[in-house]
Amino acid sequence: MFSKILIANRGEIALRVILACRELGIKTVAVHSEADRNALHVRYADEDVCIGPATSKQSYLNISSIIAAAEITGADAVHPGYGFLAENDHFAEILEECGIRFVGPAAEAIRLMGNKSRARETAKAAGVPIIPGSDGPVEDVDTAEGVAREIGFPVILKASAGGGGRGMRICWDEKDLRTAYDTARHEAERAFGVADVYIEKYLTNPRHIEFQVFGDTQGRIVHLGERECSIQRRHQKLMEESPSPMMTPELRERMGAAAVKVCEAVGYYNAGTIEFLVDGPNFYFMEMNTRIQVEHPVTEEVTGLDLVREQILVAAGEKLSFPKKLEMSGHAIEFRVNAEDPVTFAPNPGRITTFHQPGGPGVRVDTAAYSDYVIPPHYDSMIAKLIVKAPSRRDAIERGRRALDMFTIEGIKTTIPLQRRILGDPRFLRGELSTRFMEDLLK
Amino acid sequence: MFSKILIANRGEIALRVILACRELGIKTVAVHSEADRNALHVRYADEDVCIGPATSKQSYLNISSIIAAAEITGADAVHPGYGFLAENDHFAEILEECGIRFVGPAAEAIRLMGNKSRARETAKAAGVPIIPGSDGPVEDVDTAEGVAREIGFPVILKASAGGGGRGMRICWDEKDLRTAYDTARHEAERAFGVADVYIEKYLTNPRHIEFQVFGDTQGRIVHLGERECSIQRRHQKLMEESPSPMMTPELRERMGAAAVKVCEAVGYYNAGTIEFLVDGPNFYFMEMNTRIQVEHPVTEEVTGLDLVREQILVAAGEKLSFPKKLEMSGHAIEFRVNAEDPVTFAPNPGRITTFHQPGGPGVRVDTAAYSDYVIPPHYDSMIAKLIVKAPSRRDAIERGRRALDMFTIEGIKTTIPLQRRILGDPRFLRGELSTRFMEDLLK
Amino acid sequence: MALLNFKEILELIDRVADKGLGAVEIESSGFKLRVEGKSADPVVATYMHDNLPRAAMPGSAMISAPGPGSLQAPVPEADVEEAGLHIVTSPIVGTFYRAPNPESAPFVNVGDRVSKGQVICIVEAMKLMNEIESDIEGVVAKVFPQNGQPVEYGEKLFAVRTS
Amino acid sequence: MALLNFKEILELIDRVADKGLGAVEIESSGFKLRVEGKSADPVVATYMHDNLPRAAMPGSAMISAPGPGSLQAPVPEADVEEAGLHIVTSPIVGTFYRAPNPESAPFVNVGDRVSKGQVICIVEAMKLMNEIESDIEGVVAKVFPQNGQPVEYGEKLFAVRTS
Repeated sequence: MFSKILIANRGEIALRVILACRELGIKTVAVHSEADRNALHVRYADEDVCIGPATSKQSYLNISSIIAAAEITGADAVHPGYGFLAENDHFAEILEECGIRFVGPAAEAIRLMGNKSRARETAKAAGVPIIPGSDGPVEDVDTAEGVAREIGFPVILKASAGGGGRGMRICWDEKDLRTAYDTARHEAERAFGVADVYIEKYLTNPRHIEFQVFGDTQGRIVHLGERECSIQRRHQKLMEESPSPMMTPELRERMGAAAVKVCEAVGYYNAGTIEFLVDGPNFYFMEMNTRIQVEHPVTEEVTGLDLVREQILVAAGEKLSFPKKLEMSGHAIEFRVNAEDPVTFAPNPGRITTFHQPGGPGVRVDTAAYSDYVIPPHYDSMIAKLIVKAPSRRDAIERGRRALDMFTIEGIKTTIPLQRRILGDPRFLRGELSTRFMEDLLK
Repeated sequence: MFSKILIANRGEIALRVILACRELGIKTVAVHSEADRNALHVRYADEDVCIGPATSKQSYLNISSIIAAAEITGADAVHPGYGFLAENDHFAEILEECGIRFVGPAAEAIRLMGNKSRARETAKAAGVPIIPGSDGPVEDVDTAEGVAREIGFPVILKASAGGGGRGMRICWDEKDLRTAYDTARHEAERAFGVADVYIEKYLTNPRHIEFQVFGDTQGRIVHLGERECSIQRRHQKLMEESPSPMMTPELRERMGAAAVKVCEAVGYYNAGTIEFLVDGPNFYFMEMNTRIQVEHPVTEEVTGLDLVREQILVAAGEKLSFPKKLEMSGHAIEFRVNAEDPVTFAPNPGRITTFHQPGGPGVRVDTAAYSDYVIPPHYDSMIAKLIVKAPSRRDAIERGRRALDMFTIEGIKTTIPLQRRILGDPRFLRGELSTRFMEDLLK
Repeated sequence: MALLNFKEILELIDRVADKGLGAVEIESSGFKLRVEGKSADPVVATYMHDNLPRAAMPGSAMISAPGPGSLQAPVPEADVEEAGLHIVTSPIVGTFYRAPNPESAPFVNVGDRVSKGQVICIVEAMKLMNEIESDIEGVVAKVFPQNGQPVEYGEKLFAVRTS
Repeated sequence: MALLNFKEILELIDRVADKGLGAVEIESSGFKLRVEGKSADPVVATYMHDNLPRAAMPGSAMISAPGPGSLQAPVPEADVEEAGLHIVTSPIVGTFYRAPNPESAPFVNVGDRVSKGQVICIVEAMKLMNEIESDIEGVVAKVFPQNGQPVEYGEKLFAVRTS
């Protein structure tokens, strides 16, 4: 087992990794930018290293700084969290070259699956349905237009290296495409350092359903059921739940088998997520995330597993700790509490003057925020994740409602009022979800 | 179902009841003393009524004020929480006379079982072993001495109406007894309004194990397994866990059956706890608590039930919602975080300057505290309950350790350092517990 | 006063109003002044000079904006400060009645002189009619609750002018 | 008053109003002033009079008591304040070396005159020896880290006296 893990991240996920390490008796090293000197991950880690100024590019995305920090502290593994360098195959590779274990899949798997357009090809080759689109990145706007005409508008441009909605553009016609092409590339370049974009048929009313997968280095790979992630705003998830209210045991089996097949095709190990779009009776492989997800707690709540602990164990060469057929029980919902105006969605960094989180049965809050914490403007606006669990979806919704009502954050605006509104929406209560849900709600 | 419940309590248990009510769609009324104007239960209730000055006797123990508050707000039920009026049969009776439902057992059951010395008689009559001692309260110090000589020293004096260590005195010889008799009566009078004390053989090294029981008004009564509560200081529990590390399935069945038998003898319904002392292979009925307990969350965590919700449903006349044979899983530990000096145990009220609670999987915090909250000196010193759950006792201990480490409370002293010390104790790790555990630890 | 005198505070208030500002807040050990402009939410001027819990979260919220179901009496604090006024508060929780029964005249009206010990209203609790006596001699200046309104412990019932 | 007199406060208020600012906030040990403009929203100018993050929870704890494994350089703040001293900080994370190899003499010693651009130490990161140059001319007054000690980004390496 590792004796010391460096966490190449910040915020709640850095804390999440620290607590898993503490339970395993592993020492931790926090890295932080100058803007994060007062952050909780710095406080709770055993050691901490300042790796650069506030800008992500010079700190949390600064590979050489982070590896130097691991070297001077003697860390024998690095956990990348999500975002930042989590899906950077180059980072994983250099770490392994330096004799430091990367808590995640092999660099080669990231290269194959983390890259969205290559992942499509892999899935296609494995016999898993994919959305019609370009074979890999499109070289220029004319090629893009050719593909779009072939598969028919609307289409969507996506960053090959991407995730989280950055570098994504929906195009309803050629004019849109001509304008969006450069913007998407520019955004992709800025967010991921790679400008490549590919093109796909845009489904107008699908559900976004993803499967948690987990593999060990002994070659066993399983899925841990699905997460319903259709409630999104600007391609950013706002709420996730498990199980999906539309799921049937048969469909789960088919989709789960497809998810496992994609992983097997690349010899995948550690945590990953296979994202599908579901359109009526059909499902399509969309992309794979080769890391732990923001929404991993909903899977933890219905399976009773600790996925971050499992990531560390698998990275250390251990076998998956759970049986092939997992018993899942209950219903879990996660709410991403962002420091944003719930109406305009403008980020709202600043000082949190009051912070009181809900308790009681079936309520979990993962956060790095506290009263008097100043949210820096440089990073993601998510300040807390509220996860509720109850025996049924209906009970989970009631629990979510009261937990949101009793979550008091003052000094900044948050998405809580919006999420309370979602919980009151009749379509939500009936489980009638699609990626257009938010658009319709806000109309 | 009720439309509005008044909560005749304060602190975390008042919040706990509010959140159960919210999930059931029931309106809530908070009552509060002048010292609790800024308390969270006042903030989160739908309505609130000031019922008196800071002193408990004139506010939270003031029956007529509380009933008047229920009347002017139109509440159709009252939840008493624990402590204060929770085991006052007179209160339960008047409420029912006023047409307001008491969320708890029948007044008659409180009279029979809430009174410790009568409860002993009931248990004895039901064929459940009891600790040798007096038949009911002892009338004077001479009678007490007679009983003590008969059963042999050491003996323990206990308040008939009592609970929580008040009015309790251990006597090693006649001299002790002569001194302690008056003190115990005085303390009992002050704490419960009744001076009666009874006498029992004092077991020097027993385990304190209690069984959660639950009955409905249709006559069904079940037990929900045990809680190990041996870790006490001055008869106040500091930590509780479920299951008990010393429990075997056979003993659980025998003790559980005895617990149910006692309840059946008095037609008990709603939540209750049967406390046993376990001495080697023998167990003795000690007393019954005719209310929800502080430590109910450990049972909730291993059973997956919401006991406060169940209390409300049963009070409204519904059947128990769970099957007779409950599946229990995992191991849960509760830590009572008190505003006390961990060395001298002196209460340490004051302003909490910083409050950050731990998150992540398997961690629950029930609290009414927050950053900037001023703990009033008038009431109980418990400011939070930390509950952890994990698949095994060993994992739960690791989880507890990291959760205590990441629970930051500044401005006041708390019991957290003491609990961290307990988690590091080899005897604790081996599950070698007894009510003398703390005494030995602090030697 | 720790920091500013009364004239200075008034001047600050005028300045905030005239300039149409959002708010001005001054805080010094044991002293806090906050003046909010017309725009924003409730509180117009809060002046805290005492040992009370300062920024106590729910407190501030409750005081500035009582919840929909709150029983907090919405009495402007200014009334209480007025010189020479003694406040009679309710010693119990219940329903406030100004007269012994619906047909009778009120025990007292504004302008009436009351003596110490004189019954001035009834607070009904648990079907019992509790006669509330004036604890001071003077002239009734104000009756706070409406007839038949629920009152909390410590809630203001009457203001009595003693000078 | 700790920091400002009444006239100065009024002047600040006028300035906020006239310039149409969002807000001005002044905080000093035990004193706090906040002026909010018409708009509301974020703070435009914040002025803090002391170096210590005030109530910032983890900050205060870290600064006053760095954890056992903390890499925070335990340099007394006073050193930095000294007039005429320029601080050269580490632009990267790594291991600090005063000489090109164990056999050589240090690049510079206390009392040496250094010119701008002169190599004054090495910070090794990922097996690369990064030569760190002085960004100012002057006399070396202090060397902060020990030879072979790990340094963070922004950690003080040298104090150079320029006057």
